[in-house]
Amino acid sequence: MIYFILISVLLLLMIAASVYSIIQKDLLYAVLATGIISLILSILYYLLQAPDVALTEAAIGVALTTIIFVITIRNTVRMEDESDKKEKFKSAVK
Amino acid sequence: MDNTLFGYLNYAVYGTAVLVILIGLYGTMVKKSLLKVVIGLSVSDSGLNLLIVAIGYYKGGTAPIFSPGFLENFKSVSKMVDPVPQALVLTAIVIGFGVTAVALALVIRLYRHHGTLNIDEIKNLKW
Amino acid sequence: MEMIHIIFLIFLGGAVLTYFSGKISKVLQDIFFLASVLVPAYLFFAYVGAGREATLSLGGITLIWGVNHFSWLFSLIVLGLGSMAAIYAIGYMKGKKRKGYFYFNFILSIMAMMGILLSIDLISFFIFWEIMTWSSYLVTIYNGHDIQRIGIKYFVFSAIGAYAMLMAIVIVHHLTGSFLMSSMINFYPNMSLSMQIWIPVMFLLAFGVKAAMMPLHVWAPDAYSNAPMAYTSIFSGALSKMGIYGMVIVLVTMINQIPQGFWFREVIAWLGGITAAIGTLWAIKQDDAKKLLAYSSVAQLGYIITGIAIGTELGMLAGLFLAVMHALFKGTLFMVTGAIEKQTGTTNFNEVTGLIRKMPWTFIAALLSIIALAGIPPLGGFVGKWMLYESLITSNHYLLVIVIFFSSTAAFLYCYKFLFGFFLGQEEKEWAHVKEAPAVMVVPMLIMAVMMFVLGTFPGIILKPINSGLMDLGFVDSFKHLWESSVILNVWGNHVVLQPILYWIIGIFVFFMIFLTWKGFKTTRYVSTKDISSSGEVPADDENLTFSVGFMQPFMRAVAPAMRRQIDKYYNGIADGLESLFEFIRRIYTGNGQTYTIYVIVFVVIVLLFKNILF
Amino acid sequence: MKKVLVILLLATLGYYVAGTYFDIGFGQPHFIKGLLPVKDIYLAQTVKSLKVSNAVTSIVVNFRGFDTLGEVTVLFLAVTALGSILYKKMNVLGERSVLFSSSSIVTSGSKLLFPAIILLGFYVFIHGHLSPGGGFQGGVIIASGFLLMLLAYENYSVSHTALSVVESLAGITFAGVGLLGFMHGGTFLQNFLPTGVLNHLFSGGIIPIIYIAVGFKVGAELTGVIYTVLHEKGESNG
Amino acid sequence: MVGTPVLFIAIPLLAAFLIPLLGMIWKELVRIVPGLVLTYLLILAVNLLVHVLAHGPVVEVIAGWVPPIGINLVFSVFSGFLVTLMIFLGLLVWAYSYRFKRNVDYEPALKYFLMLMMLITGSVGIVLTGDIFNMFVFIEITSISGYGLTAFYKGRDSAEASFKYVLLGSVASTFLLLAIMIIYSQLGTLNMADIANKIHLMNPTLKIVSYIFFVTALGIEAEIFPLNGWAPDAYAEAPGPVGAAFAGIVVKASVYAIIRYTFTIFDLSGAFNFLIIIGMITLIVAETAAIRQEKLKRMLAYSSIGQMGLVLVAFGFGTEEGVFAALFLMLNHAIIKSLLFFSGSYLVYNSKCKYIKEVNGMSKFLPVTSLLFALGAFAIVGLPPFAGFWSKLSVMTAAADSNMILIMVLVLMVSVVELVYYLRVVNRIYFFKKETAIEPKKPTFNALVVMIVLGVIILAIGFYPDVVTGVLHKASASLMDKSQYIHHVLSLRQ
Repeated sequence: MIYFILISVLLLLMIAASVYSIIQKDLLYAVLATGIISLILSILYYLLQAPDVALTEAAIGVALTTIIFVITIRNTVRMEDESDKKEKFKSAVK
Repeated sequence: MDNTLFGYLNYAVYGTAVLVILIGLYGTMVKKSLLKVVIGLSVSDSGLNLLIVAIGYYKGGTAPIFSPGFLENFKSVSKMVDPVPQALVLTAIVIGFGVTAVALALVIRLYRHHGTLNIDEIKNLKW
Repeated sequence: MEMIHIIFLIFLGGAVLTYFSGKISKVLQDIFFLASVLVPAYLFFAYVGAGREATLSLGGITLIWGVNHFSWLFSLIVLGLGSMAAIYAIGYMKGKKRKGYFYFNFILSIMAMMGILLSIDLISFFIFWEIMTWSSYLVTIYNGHDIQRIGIKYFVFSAIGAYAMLMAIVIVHHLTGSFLMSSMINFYPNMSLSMQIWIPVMFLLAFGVKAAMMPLHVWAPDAYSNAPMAYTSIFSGALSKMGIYGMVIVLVTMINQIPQGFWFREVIAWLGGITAAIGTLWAIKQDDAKKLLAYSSVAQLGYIITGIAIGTELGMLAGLFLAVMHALFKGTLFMVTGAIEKQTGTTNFNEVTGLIRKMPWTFIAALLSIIALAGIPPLGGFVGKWMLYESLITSNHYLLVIVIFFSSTAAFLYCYKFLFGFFLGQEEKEWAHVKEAPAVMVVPMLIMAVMMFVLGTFPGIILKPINSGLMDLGFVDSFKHLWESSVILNVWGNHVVLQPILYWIIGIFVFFMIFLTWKGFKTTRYVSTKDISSSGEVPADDENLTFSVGFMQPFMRAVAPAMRRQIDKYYNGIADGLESLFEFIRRIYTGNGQTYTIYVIVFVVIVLLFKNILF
Repeated sequence: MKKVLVILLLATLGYYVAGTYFDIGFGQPHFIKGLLPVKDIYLAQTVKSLKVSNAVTSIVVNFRGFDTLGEVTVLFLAVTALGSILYKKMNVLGERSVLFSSSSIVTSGSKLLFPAIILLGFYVFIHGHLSPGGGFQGGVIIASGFLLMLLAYENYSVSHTALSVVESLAGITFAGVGLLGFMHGGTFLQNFLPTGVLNHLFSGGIIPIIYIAVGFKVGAELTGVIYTVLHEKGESNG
Repeated sequence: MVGTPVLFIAIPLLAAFLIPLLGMIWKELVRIVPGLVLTYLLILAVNLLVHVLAHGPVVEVIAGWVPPIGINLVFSVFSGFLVTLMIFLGLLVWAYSYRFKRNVDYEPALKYFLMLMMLITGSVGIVLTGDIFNMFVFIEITSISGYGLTAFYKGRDSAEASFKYVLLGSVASTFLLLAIMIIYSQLGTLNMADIANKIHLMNPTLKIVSYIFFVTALGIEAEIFPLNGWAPDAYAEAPGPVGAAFAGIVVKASVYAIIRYTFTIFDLSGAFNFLIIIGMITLIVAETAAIRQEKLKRMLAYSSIGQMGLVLVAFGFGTEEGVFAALFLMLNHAIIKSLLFFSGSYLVYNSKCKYIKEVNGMSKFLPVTSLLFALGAFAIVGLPPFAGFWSKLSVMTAAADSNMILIMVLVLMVSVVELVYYLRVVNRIYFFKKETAIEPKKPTFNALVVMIVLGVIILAIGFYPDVVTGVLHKASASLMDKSQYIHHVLSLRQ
């Protein structure tokens, strides 16, 4: 029962995160959402008795993919509509 | 966990996986920003991987690892989940990462070249 | 290694050698060129007779070559005219650029035509047909003038024809399991009716294009006039005869075997008649000798097509006799035009006049071939036309006779224009320096002029081979007694004694010539075109008062309604429409990667939706 | 308009894909009855002839080792392609992107964590045949260790040559071990070492060797990827 | 000892890992080693092909696990022929581009030759492998090399082309994995022969859906019409020899994959007609799009797509003659289109946009290159006596024997279109005045040699097609014999 609820909640979260990552105009948050998808995925993999895959997904999906996305955003633009190109990542973080 | 609930999981897991794939594809096909396109690809990859792992799962199965004592306790391997999809997914994840990296590098170069990420403005090659 | 192999090897090796020897020496190139045309011609007539066969196995298909009387007749045209044109070409091409290119394609064209004639199986027929097409195409675009239109038009029509033929060939192969012509012919009566109709139609499409049959003729005027004249003489004289050759085979061996063949023959005969009429009208309108001769060729091929399509023995003989004669006189006329072009640099009647004293030998050749063309006795054209009328009347094609008669009378107009425009009329100062063409060009023309005379006076010389050729095709020879050297019978059995009439006509002609010359030398005052006094006004310098300007205006006004509809325009409309369609198709590739992704999904979804139908 | 069309298309596609997979069924035995799926053979042979505890490892490295060889090649190629795409002629290494300036807590923390992460990575791929994890996972962990250092220290640098050498040597080890399988008339990637005892560190024949090579290779490659991308200072219209 | 098929993969991979090290020793080695590897592979391939022609297919198991447990490589006459062709072309591409990049730095040269070698290896792997997931891996190897090579030049819009390729390539791998998992979830195996043996047990709906996904995924690589948006861009923007490699090697491999799925693995009766339909649409759209192109390489790309459509049509006849014709077409297309890409890229070498009008009058400056381009153009439109004619003839014969009159009409009509645009370009080369101030670039010696070799092959096949027809007949017979394939793979014992 708990297993069921856990999985259902994770699945719902995953859908929500993926929708968020697509509709979010701020690419940085969208990328973070994909990181969250990966995180949820790796928990799901663990629940589905795939520890190897869970490890890989956690390392690659959460850490590496997210970071190269972030670097790319840093090198290009942060907002999707690009109306205000001046607003860049650096100013947002500081 | 009873069978009815597990029956729902059939729809929940596969449905979610397919839905995530489709959401990713939607982002790829509709969003104007190149980065969004790549994000869409990455999202749909996630859904796909979930789908593959889900195929290998058996109700009440254990991870395919013969930890000490496993054989003594269970005597049979039929209680294990299918390791093959897991192996395939390992490969798929790594390959997906490689492709994503290449795509992002291309995004950086396109931005350098065009000064924008809007896919409608990057159409020098057509017809 | 049969002699046929050797002949083809000489052609092929000669072509390559000629092309590359130009890098060493121009004279060597000329020698190689002549050798690679004349040597195979000699070898062919000396050593290859009917019944000799040579085979070559390529890609699992056996190619068979051999000769029968019918193909021997056409070989005569090809190699005879080819040799003459080759000698002529030496003079014509002197000092021109891309000589090697021209020679290479010239030799390949001759080889391809010989290959077509010698082919016994359909595949080698098709191969040589295509080689002929592209080699002639390459010469057509030799000038580089307007080639994207003219050259492509020629090739597209040829390709459509050739591909139709290819389809027919593979269907025949499917039906009979063999590529041999004989098996196709033997199997033909057993085919289903639709195949019995479609296979000849597809073959005739190919042959009709090459024979410039309406409505497939639109390429011909441009292509004929655009190629170098040395080549056009074989282009119009021999290459178009390949279409006739194929048509005769299809008509005799296939269409005549089915009852529906009658309608086939009617349609083709009528198409030929209309071609003749239209070609003549357009020829009259031209101011350029090349164009004029090109349209005239189309018209003459119309007669030939009509003759062979009538299907009676006499009609067939008339068509083939005209084919031989056409090769001779049209070859000569194109050579004449080439000589004038070589010497003056232009072929426009409005510019060149009064060359008779500058180029007398050329004039004689032109005069004789014009007489032949117009169908005036004693030269060959007369005999052919006579036979054509005879056959049309005896087969009750009275309406067609009127059409043919109209066009052959109208042909006088352009013949006159050609002769007068170039040779007679006032002399221009501009052309005072013009000399007679070099001997290497004049001699072939004169030889052919003499041939015309001989064949016109003694038609039996060539009618005999034609007859035996038709017998080889399986044509019933009911006119065996008809041929003495110059005696022709009509169907009612009355002798039409040609010779007395001919001698009379020759006598009058010779007398007339002597009279004219004598009188001319005595009293003629040579004036330039500007040396006139029209109401005391001195014509301006830039005013073109040449004889030929506005020569045919009244006549053209009379026939203008008939010429308003040009088939060319319809084809151009189709081509433009297609190009815009293609432009639209090109826009499918929008350049947006997302659109392409959507295409992928659309594809998947469509296939998924129709999966029950598809799989 | 376009969005509606796309959603309709995707809905149709989703209907078919989901329908197909619903048919397959989740958590139930879905193989056609009467067939012997290869996974049963894999599970049996993992213990019986390879003496490897982790069935995923045995599949990835031995049964389907060829896939893995291809996979590390894909990563290798991705690094190559990345370098080729972002290659700049004038200054071989672009200016380093600085994501954020780290406080001293972060830097010292990273310094402390780095050896631990690297050690974890080594542990993971050395024990790949015994426990969850293996070459990929270990390699990725090592790469994330380097990532941490690269993020925390602006001047931290990895020798490109060293990465390339490690990568190449690891690759050669993999392919070379595979070719050594031809000894004794065997086949490519065939085990030629004694397999040892189940659940011992030195068991599984060549599997640990290959997995270690894969670990080094993946670690080096992923570090290379991050390193290359990180040295791609943003400059618009450059 | 004739060698084993696994060396086709292992040796290039080993070399690929070695090359960066070797480059540190002597920089020229990064150019030389791929050539040596390809030469060795060519020798190996010819050797094996001769052996296979005499003794039947060689099935190589990997890691000692017989199929269906392990991965296996199958070197039958069919796959062996394609492998030999690909490696031969790869060697030519290598030789052609040996000094192509001499003026740029060491690093790009290293990457160029590395990726080129892996492009070839990946394609060879696709053809050789007997395992559907392994094929996915090789497709990815090929694709990633392709992405890198497409984006190789900085000065052009190559990144854009490459991005489109990545986009569609990712979609392709999504569909491929979906399809593979459907098969696996039903049959529990990934081995082709084993799948082919058991496919009749599968639920038809699942079977059809997975087939559709396979064709979609592979069709993206094989440039089937609605899926080929990436192809013209990639061909046009990639370096010239890479365009030839795409046309001659990558697409061949993908078509092979489609054919293997259709002929051997799946037993769907409608699949052949499906191939004809998509092939026909591809042929028509691509060839008609080509006629209005303004850029030379784009035109060649569309022409290449169209030819592959024709290949699919020929395969779709489903008869041995059809397969023979398709193989002949593939061979001719590989050789001729490579020649066109090679010579064409010199004709527009120094121009930025590669417009067709920029080839005007190049015959005076580049006589041999122009002549070879003209030869290639004549050959590819199927004029006798050049190589293209025989394949066109065999396609027509096969079509007639399958009673596909409409297909014949359409194919021939499209051929006319093809004729028009090729002749227009040739006319421009020879008869137009050179327009702009673009400096023609003389081909390097090795490029010239490669082009002449290709030209000689075209003439040789044209004048004496028997040099290849024997192998082609055996290859087509080996593809048609499905049960023999299954038997050869599954009869292996430990």
